[in-house]
Amino acid sequence: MNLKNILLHSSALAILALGMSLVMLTNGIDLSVGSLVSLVSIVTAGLLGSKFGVLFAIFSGILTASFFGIFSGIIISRIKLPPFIVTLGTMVITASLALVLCGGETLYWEKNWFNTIALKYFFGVPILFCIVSIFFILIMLLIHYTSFGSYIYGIGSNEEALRLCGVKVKLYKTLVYLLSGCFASVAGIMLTSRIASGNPIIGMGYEFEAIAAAAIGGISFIGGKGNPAFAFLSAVTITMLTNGLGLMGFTTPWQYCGIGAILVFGMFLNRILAKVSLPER
Amino acid sequence: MRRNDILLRFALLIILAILIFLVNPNFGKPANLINILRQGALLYILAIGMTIVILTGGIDLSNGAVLALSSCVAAIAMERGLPIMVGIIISLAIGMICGFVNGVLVTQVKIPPFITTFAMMYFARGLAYIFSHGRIIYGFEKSFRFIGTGNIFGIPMPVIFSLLLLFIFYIVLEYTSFGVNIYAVGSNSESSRLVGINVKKVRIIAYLLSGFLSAFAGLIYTARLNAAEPVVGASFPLDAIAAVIIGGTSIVGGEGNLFGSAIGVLICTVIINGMNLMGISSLWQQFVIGSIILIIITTQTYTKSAKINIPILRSRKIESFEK
Amino acid sequence: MTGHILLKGENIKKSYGHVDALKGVDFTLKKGEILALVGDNAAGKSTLVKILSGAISLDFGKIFIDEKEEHISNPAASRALGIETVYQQFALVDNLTVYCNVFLGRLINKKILGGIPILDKRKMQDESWKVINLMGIKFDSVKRKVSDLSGGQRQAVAIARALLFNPRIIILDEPTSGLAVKEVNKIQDIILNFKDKGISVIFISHRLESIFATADRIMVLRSGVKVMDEENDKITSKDVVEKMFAIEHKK
Amino acid sequence: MTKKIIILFLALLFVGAILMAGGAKETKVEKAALFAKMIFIVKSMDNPFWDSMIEGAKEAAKDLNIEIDALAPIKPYNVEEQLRFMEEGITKGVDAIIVVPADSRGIVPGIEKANAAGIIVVTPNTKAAGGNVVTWDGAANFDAGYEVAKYILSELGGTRKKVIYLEGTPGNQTAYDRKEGAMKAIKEANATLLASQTAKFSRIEGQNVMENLLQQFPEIDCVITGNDEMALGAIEAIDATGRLDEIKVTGFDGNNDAKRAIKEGRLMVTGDQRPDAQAYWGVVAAAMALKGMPCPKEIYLPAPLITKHNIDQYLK
Repeated sequence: MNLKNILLHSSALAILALGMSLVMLTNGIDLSVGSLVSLVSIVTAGLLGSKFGVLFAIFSGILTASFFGIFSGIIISRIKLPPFIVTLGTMVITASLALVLCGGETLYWEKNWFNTIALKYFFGVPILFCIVSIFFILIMLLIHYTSFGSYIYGIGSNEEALRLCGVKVKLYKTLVYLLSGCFASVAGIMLTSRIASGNPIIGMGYEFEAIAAAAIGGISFIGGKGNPAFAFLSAVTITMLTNGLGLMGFTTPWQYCGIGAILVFGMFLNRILAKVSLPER
Repeated sequence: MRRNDILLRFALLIILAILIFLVNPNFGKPANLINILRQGALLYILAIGMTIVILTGGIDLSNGAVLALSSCVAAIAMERGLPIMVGIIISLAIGMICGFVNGVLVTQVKIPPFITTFAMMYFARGLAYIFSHGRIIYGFEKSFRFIGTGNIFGIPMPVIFSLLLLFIFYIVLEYTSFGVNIYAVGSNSESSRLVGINVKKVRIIAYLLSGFLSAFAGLIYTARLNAAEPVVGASFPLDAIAAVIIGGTSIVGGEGNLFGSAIGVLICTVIINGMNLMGISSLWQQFVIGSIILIIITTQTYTKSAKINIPILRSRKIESFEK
Repeated sequence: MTGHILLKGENIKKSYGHVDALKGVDFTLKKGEILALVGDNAAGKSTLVKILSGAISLDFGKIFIDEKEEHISNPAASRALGIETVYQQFALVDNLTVYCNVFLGRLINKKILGGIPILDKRKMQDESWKVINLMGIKFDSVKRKVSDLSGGQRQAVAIARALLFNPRIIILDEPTSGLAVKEVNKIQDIILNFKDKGISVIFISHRLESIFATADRIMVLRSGVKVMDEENDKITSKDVVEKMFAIEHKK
Repeated sequence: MTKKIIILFLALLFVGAILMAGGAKETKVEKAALFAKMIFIVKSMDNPFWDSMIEGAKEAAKDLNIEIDALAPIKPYNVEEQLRFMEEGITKGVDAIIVVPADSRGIVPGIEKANAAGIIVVTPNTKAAGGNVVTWDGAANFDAGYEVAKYILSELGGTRKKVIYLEGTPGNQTAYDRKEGAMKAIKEANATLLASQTAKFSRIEGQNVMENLLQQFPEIDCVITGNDEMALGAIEAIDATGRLDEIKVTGFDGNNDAKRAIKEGRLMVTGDQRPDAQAYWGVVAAAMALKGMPCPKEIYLPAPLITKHNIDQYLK
């Protein structure tokens, strides 16, 4: 295996894990990212075939996912429904929409510069990973140097306290789901460019992988604890290990077992590290 | 769960059924109604396990894979000529072992249920492929197939089994200490610990039961289909979760019941059946189910916060509190 | 009026990581005595209560009950020794009914069909109804969910749970916080009532007037150390406050 | 006590992992003066079909003295994972990549990358929509779908032409092609399509969907399906209502269960895809191209229909 490939292959999962870790820090969960990836793939690919141009297609893809992100966010923060249920709802709705929109067929377009995004390298680093890195740096800045960042942690550990301090909790919660939707759209666009076509099932299963990556990266399921940087790293590691299983000659059944073991072992390691670094309460 | 929540769901089920019936009278045929029950039975058995696990505040993403693993191993055992009873016992034992491992990882190693059962999903799926060598095991004895295809007084066996399990687990949840402990642990695990409930034991048993029920569903599945395959059930966990949620069980635990889940399963089955009958493209199935999840939970939240006052439902509520 | 020493703690220590919550505390509790435990936040009161109730285990020290050393390793063990605890947040389970909460952890079963254990709901309802009525707190039904109750009613449920099993010692952690004056008086009556029955009480409160109205003896903790242990009638609230906040040292 | 359980479990986990490593090594093909290195990528592992393909590829590898690694995406039919395998293969420097595209268009970037690196690409079973592919070999799903549908419709003959079609997983190329092929035959025969519903290539779905459709339509003459799995599920459903005599069912793929069902007269016809042959000839074509021998762009492997007339030669 080589580094270039690992970076290229983990780009989509890494950015999804980044978005998922933000959502999980606010004590939420976003099950819809996987099907949003598929939906964005279909929307973008469909519009790439139109005469409006590439940028319009990309923009529409981002807009679509953002719409569903805001939709989930508003229901979660205003009507106060559990995030798990709301995003499960949007997950099945968007998965269905993706299939309906393309009629079960893959979509394609006349080759243009959009196809080359996934092929180009910037000083040996895949452009896709560069894009992901930019988002990563932005999120790190957001987390550490803005009030939004501390509110994200605050909402996760004590939402009520924050509300009583006059923080617009509902707004920030909605924004987090919007961000998660946006990141899903970035992942969707990257995958679309990679496979040079729109595929209605391309995002299948990514939501669970992103949640696993975030959890193994130390993001707590009850919010308020963890660093998205580790979620990002664990996404890259998981991709490396799971890809590696196949290439080391494990047959698919053994790969399944291997992934199960990797997840459990990753979580176990995470527990041990947490115990070593923090005194037990 | 409050009575008006169940009524709300039951009303939705009836309205759905009437709407489909008006569009397509074939829906009302007795044979079709029995179909719905039979198709819902498998999902319902899984949903019982899922309800119990969700009541304790957990989740089980592994039930589909455990179903595949246990049914494949049982099928191999029967193929090799072992008696049917032995096959059945092996299958149930495997289901319980998988559930036990889930429970131990969740309670002792403190890995979140989501990740534990997600990992178990991969692990069990992998083992199912390994044991079956990826092939479909086909053809079983008549006596075994009876549990999937037989009828008693015209009622299909899967339906009888699911009703029986509903009865047993309703008693367990409502009338035994274990049932009360399940609700207590899911509602407030710290309080439960302080009054001396063995929280870990309750959780482990909940996962164990879910594994057991997955294996049980696997047996019925194998008997009904006359085949055991390692690929089956990838969509079962989400189907069961959706049905349980539509049935009104709270995803954070401690609230909900098996009747709600039964209605949830029926709502999902009726939708799919109706869409099949009306010839609506199946691409839309998930869309409808997703919308129903959001609509029903939103409605429930609103009626609960009493912003909308439905007279019938409210009077019921007061009645139920009189001693 | 007070009898022999029922509960004795020797040199009890407990630390959380680098924070020492209890730095070697000795205490005694006589039969039928009401001991008030006072201290500022983080003085170690709650830690002591949790150790006695089995919610956490101690690092060092010994606990004697009736002069016999006991190890309280979990909440069930504590309850088996006749120690009942009413926690600050009541430790009630919102989604369950009143009677289930009262019996939680010790639900009553009856055998049907030759040995299948089934909950005896009727008995639990009757008994919890009796106990709650004894306390004189208004209640319409024990079949209500706890989430529908008022603060005073919740407190009553929590105390009823403690009272039902003939305990020797009842520990009350802030039983009067967040209650209306009328309800506070009620709780004080209930506490005095315990004493009449010969039950020992350990009672934690910030409300000094409640303490002086009920307690026989007052023990003050500060930063994990016992700084005062006196009979009620020998001290004033001023002494207690001074000890609590170490005012004399600042002079 | 609890600690012991944890330690025991971890120990089991490690033992499992070690066994896994051992198991994986055993399955690797032996190396002995190899002539070339290839990777073979299938669409998924969710059907015995893919196992047969891998068997075929390994047989060819043995015959031609080639080292071949068989790979399948973890997520069924995920074309992006197939791309990953291709890219890893390219950096590892294999001589040829034999890939069964999960999606005709999605695989194209991978083929173009392989072309740029001078690596030979062969796509058995499913065609790629672009790139420079040395050879495609297989049964055209469209044509075979057409043939099966045409056979059953002509067998029925006369006026009995009420048809139900069971589709494969939505979004799947094969499912789409087979359906289009069948639709063409249905149109030509002037048959009535009562309903076309997906059963996601799965047996239980096939059974459930068929049970529902049986209620809707009192008169059905035949059920054409996108694969054997759905067909066998549908047969169970039809048999349960006792209508198997009037309703004829077709399958596709030719797996062992289906052959048995044909022998028993429950299934009317299935298209024999011969997955092992597809894989075998794919590897052979790649080897020929490596040696610089000219190779046909398309190899149509006949996809013979298996019917009750010729079933005996398949069941040895």
